[in-house]
Amino acid sequence: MPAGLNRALLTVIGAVIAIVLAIAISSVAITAAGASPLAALGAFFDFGSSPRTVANGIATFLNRAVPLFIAGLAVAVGFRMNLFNIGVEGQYRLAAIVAAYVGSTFTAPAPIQIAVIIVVAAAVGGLYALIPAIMKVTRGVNEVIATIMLNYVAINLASYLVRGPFSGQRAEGALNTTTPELPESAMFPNLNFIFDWFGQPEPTRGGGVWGFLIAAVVLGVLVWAVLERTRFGFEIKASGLNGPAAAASGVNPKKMIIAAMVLSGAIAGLISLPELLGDKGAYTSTFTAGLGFLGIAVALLGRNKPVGIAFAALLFAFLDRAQGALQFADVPASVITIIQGMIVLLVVVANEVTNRFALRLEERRAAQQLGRNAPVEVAA
Amino acid sequence: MSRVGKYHVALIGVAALILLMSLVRVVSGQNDITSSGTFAAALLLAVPIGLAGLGGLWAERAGVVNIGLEGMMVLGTWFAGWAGYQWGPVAALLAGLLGGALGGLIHAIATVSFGVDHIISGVAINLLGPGVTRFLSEVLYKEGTPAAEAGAGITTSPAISSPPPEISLPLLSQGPDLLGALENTHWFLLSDLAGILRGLTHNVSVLVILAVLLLPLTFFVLWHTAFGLRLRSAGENPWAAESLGVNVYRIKYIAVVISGAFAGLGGVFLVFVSTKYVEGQTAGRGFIGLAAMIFGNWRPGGLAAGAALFGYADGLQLRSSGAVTSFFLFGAVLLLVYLGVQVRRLTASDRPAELAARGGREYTLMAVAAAGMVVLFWLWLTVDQLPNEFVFITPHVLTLLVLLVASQRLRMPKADGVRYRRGEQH
Amino acid sequence: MSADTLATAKPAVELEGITKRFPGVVANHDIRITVRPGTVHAIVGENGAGKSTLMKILYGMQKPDEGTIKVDGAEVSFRTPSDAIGVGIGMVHQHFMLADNLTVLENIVLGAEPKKLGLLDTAAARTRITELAQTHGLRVDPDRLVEDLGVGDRQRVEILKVLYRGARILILDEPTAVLVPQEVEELFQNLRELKSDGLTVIFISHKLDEVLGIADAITVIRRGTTVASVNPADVTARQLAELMVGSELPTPETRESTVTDRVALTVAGVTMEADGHRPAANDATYLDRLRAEGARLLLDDVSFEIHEGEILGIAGVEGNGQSELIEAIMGIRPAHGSVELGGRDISGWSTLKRRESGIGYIPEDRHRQGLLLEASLWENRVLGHQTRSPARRGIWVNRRAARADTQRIVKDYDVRTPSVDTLALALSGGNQQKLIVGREMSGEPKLLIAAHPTRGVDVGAQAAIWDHLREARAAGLAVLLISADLDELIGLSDSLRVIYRGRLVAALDPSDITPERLGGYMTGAIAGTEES
Amino acid sequence: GGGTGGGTTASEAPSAASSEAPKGALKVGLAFDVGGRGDKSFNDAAYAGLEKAHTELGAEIKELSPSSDGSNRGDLLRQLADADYNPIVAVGFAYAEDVKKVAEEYPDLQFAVVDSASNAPNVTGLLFAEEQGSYLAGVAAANKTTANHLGFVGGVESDLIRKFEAGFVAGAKSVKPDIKVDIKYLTPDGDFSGFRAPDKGKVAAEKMFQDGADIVYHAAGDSGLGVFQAAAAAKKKAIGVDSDQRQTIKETDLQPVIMTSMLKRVDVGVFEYIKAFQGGAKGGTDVTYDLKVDGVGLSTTGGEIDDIKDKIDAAKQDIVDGKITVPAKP
Ligand SMILES: Nc1ncnc2c1ncn2[C@@H]1O[C@H](COP(=O)(O)OP(=O)(O)OP(=O)(O)O)[C@@H](O)[C@H]1O
Ligand SMILES: Nc1ncnc2c1ncn2[C@@H]1O[C@H](COP(=O)(O)OP(=O)(O)OP(=O)(O)O)[C@@H](O)[C@H]1O
Ligand SMILES: [Mg+2]
Ligand SMILES: [Mg+2]
Repeated sequence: MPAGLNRALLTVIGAVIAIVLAIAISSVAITAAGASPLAALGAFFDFGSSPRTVANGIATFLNRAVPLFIAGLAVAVGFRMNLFNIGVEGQYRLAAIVAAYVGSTFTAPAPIQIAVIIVVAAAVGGLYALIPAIMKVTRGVNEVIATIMLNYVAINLASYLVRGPFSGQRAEGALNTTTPELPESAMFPNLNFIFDWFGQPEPTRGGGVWGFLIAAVVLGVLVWAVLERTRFGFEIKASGLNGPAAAASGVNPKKMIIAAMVLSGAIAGLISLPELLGDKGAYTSTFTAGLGFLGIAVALLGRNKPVGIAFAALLFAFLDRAQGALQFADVPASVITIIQGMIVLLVVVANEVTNRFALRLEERRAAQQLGRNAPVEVAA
Repeated sequence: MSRVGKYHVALIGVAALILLMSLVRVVSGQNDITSSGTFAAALLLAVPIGLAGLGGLWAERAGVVNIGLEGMMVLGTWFAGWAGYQWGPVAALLAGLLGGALGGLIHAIATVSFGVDHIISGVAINLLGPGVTRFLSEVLYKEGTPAAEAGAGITTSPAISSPPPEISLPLLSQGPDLLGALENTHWFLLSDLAGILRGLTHNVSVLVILAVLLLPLTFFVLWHTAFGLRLRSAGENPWAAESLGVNVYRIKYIAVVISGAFAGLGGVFLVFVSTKYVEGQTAGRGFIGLAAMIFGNWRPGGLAAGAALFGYADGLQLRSSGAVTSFFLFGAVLLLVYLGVQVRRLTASDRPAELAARGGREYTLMAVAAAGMVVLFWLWLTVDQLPNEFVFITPHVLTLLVLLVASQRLRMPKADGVRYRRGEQH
Repeated sequence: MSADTLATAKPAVELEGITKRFPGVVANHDIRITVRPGTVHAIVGENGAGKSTLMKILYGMQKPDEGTIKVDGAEVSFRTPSDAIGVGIGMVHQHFMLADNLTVLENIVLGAEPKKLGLLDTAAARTRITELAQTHGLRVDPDRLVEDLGVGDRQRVEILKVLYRGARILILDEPTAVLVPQEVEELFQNLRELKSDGLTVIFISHKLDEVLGIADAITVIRRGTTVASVNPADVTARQLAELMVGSELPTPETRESTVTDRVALTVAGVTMEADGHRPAANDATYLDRLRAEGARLLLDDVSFEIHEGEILGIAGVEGNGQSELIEAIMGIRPAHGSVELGGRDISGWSTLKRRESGIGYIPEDRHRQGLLLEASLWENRVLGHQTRSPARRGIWVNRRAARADTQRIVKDYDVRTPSVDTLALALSGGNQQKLIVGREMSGEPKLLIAAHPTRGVDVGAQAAIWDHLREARAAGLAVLLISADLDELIGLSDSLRVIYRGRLVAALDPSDITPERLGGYMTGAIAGTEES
Repeated sequence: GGGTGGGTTASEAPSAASSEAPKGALKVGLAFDVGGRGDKSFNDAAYAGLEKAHTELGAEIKELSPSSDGSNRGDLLRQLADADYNPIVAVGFAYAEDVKKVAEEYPDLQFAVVDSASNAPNVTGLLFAEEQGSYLAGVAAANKTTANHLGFVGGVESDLIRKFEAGFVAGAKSVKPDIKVDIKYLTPDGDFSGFRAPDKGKVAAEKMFQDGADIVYHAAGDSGLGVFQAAAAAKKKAIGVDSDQRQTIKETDLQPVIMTSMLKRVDVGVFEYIKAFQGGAKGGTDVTYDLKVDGVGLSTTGGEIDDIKDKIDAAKQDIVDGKITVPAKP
């Protein structure tokens, strides 16, 4: 399919142009700010000088990408059905605290312990997403409002739980509230051994490269398989592309709303686990927030497809990692957010432009064909 | 139902609501339920939400979904702070409007000219708004700059040189302050009315008046001018508008830029309240504004109701954690009223068809309502202080409850969010 | 006006050498048309011949790649429709161009609003509209929402829109497609009045006898280019058709009856409420009370049977409950009463279960209900069959089998497509429809609900679809046929019912009914029942 | 009190640091809390201490701000460590866990964490007895009130801010046991927007003034602006926090309402720590900046509390002498 290949090529070229353009525009801002764009560019690729800092930098980069990827997947599942789940933020926060607490109440062999925590997290996220889903199917409440409001409810609920019923012993003289410490068997083994394979020193950073990366990859494959290969995925796709047609084909729209929302929430429930099981070992009041909102950008940039989302998450994480390096280079670190915002915008603009360009090519081809073909015969 | 009929029903509804609030206030002794202070706070908190919602309304009526309101609002706050400390409140107003409009312009270019998915563009603007403003702060407000001398920090601008004036209703809420006096008597209904009126007329910033006037103005422009008709047609059926010679692109551009300007104005308002730009002061109000607009069914009046509900609940919880518990009583009374109406319906014989149909379901519903009433009443009696976390979420939960109870015949503009290109029909 | 002046008057519109290319398609190629003022000029051609494109060019909605346009002798170049409106051209589009949520008045004045002090002068607009409506016999209520109007009313609003702008040249693109004969006659009366007022009308239609009845001149377009200009007095409908397609016109005639005595579908007492379905313990008493209260019913006590091998046609003006009837049988919308398929009561079943038990469904609006436009053909094959073989394998979609079966449909139903991986939106309307028909015929359905199975489809594809329907009927399929094309309805059906305001008001015998009489039943002009 | 448990107090720490000559160049790294440098408050106070170390001790300094979600706190510390900064100061209790981990990864470096206790041998906890300073604020307010009614506005309901509340209420009650103190937080723990919501601060304080309170103490970051505005509008008083807000607030109409401010000398803490490090001090202990070492206290700009100076001093002396133990939890 040369036409399809052309399209793919154009898409890639468009994305590259968009990223270059985003960097160029940011460079102008950086220059205006009196810093050097080259230094900034260098900072993004500056993973430090010693093998140890490189290893740490890579770990930081990957560890950031994993939750972003899961968040993107969660949002994408909703988007596939034209359901705008802004509530990923609240869903993962609530799932995190409940999973952290439940995981701390018992000790079992590692696989069981971890499996229970994962199941609890997914269940809590899914159940919390069930609320807006039920509100939508029974009362027609717009899911955008419902999830916005439920985010605030979740933040407060989590705060209440971590201070009250789920609070745990904290270190002497520490001020952040926390759930009880997870037992050792709950900690997900890390992937530092991969560095050994390449004869590199392992990252020393807390938790190393989080092993949940593997789980995320598996999740990505699973989500891909469910969305692209199963009947359920087909029904989600159909409902998203054309609701009335799906309904006429026997897809129950209410069931699909509930299923997609719960699936989205269940995936959202896992967002916090890499950090929780890989590093922190407890939910604290200074837990990483905002991943749900970033997930929206990641999902959209990745066009709601698992592979695209993976690329988008890696790109965002790559940029985020440079937070410290940029400051060492005396460049305002806020350029990261600017570049991210611009990439999201420009990549889709580039996509539109290349699409139109491809259409124009088609037109030209049609015109040429006309020149070759014999003119239509005129009768009567 | 005719226009007049709807209008009357709304009036009766408001009257019943005030009566109920008055009743709950007297029974619970929580004067803040209808105090002037609460209503003043409600106004203060509702205005930025309402402005963001208006922004959403303008864009979506023209067929462009605007999830980027938050980012535009952030731009509004920053530029208002930046201009305000140097050249005063009028400059702050203009700069904030322009800042928001700039965000709107980006959104318009992306969605209208390039046909980008509206949500993607909005999300990008929500990233760009805080990113760009933080960047500007880091450059313009860093140590050693004149701004820093004037009191700026990376998270705050210097204070606006002079805050905008406030005015009150003479006699009634100022000077002799007749309404205030009446409010303080705590009489049933009369004091409540006085409190509400005084809250809305005492020491009101001119910007509040301006903002509130924008609601009828919007209604007027969108529903009673040629431009408004064209704008709405662009949101309902842009192809039809195009076929009649309307320049849909231009209309959409204007609408989205105005949308951004309104969101920016919401930011200006926040800056005026705090007299300076404070990083993060929008705190998600763009999203709440969007929710208020959907709540209000893409209409200015409904949007105002949504913003007012949210502002009122937020003001009440900020002023009095105790008063929040009287919502239990409020809910119990509402359920009681519902039960009363149902019982009357059951005993009356003029609606037989519905009864024949409902039967069993009706009774279970009533039983649930009765149980809910008892639980709420019991909660009201036993709980005198909710954990703070449950107080903070009052406005959010209340909004959800109202949405659950109110029937949802939402009708968004038909071509809202639809990619429109000139000369291409859907 | 004498023949003399007609000959010397400058042409109202002159198109020369118009060419317009789209990706992969040449829609118009070297088109030449001359329209005399004060006439009704018809343009005919098969689906996709390029008629609409040409009219959009004349109305400034699309730019021609080549060619010139002259209006009243002066060369013009339109950038937007407003330029065309400026020189007195108005267009009524093939698909309604109305904003549903705006009032009739708002739709009419849009873009040419009367203003007073910067405000919309609704009073002036209302007077003007009432005036126009009276002079041209187009009655409308300016303050109603368009969404509440029927198709006939909408058509009138469209024409008023054009007249309101003072157009002297009217383009009507297939204005009669959705009208019943009586409404068509009314429209023609209006057109004649307009003509006598000196206006020029360019008129597009597929219904050739209509064209012959109203037109003063006819231009035939085939595959994007003008192939003939004829005088209606000199041609017959059949000749015209042959000019259009270069082949014979097929007719939808059933041959021998294949009706059996085995009942496939029984619909009994189906009733649908307009505002919200309420399940009732005792349907009969509840519905009686509803009727007594004068509640609005979309369907009211609809009962009929279809036998295996029978095609039952339902005639009716759009909006009289046809869509609701289908939705009730398909279980998309709840209704009272019972539906039995092959003796089993399916009233409580989900849409999916109904489909699985052997109901096929060709929806009335293929884009809205029949297709996933942005999905491939094989995925569209899976749609509605996702729980059955060959599309299903456990929890998975069986992609290979689905592709293979799509290949079969493409072959058997002559769907013109590069491959089964092509997106559905890339197919022309007729080919999309053939795909849907093929899909719904798969899996050996017992009952086929066919709503407007050949709407917007050209003659060749139409004949193919008819053939498929007849074949399946002969094999014992029961068909519920709903169509606005009365010839199709009369030609295909074994028996006919007329639906009017949600009730079946007449049972007719298709072998001795004319479209005109049928139209009479449909509009309620003729009451009573004829036994079939 | 919870905050004063274990370790030495600052009065002893600096003395342990004899004035030995520094070995090699002094490179001090500092990682801010969310908000970063330029927040005119907590972070800037820490920076002031760092800058003082630069000018007075000739230290090479580097300061980093975390991303807005604070997800990279640990990585900032590591990057400073990798760039050979020693010692490294982490500003804010949110760093506790990260400092602990990083300190274990870099056992040869010295770390300090503000507002949290030492949790590794090479970590020094820089603790502040906010409750003690707040106690004095309570004493001052109770002495000044004519309405017998005070207020407290907390930005975020975290345990840190609850220390301020506890001390303030205890101080006020010590003067007038029947005094009424209205308390309001703006957002729950974990939602830091409560520090950036002047409008909410204004509404909450307004209510307190309307109910009869005449002095409101805030520990609400930028939301405190709203408290000052409400005080100015009601012609009543407010108490600032962290720095001497009568000086740092530039609005001339707001300055007079700030009766006093509860000072939290993070700058002193940071500077003294660096100095002690230079002197060879090692971590593993906490340094508590309390009233004894003037790590917390009340500002006197404007002279509004001069008339009750003796009462405040007496309360202070009681605390220093250990006669009064100020609760750190409400
Ligand atoms: N915007 C467009 N882009 C690409 N192709 C188009 C476009 N509009 C029309 N076409 C193609 O141009 C050809 C002519 O279409 P047009 O709508 O003018 O046909 P028509 O004669 O009006 O047909 P019908 O009788 O079905 O209305 C068709 O093949 C159609 O597929
Ligand atoms: N807006 C558009 N953009 C791109 N292609 C279009 C557009 N509109 C129509 N087409 C093209 O037009 C064709 C379908 O148009 P349409 O549905 O009007 O066909 P039709 O005239 O009804 O077809 P048929 O000849 O089968 O009856 C397809 O080839 C499609 O690619
Ligand atoms: Mg067509
Ligand atoms: Mg056409």
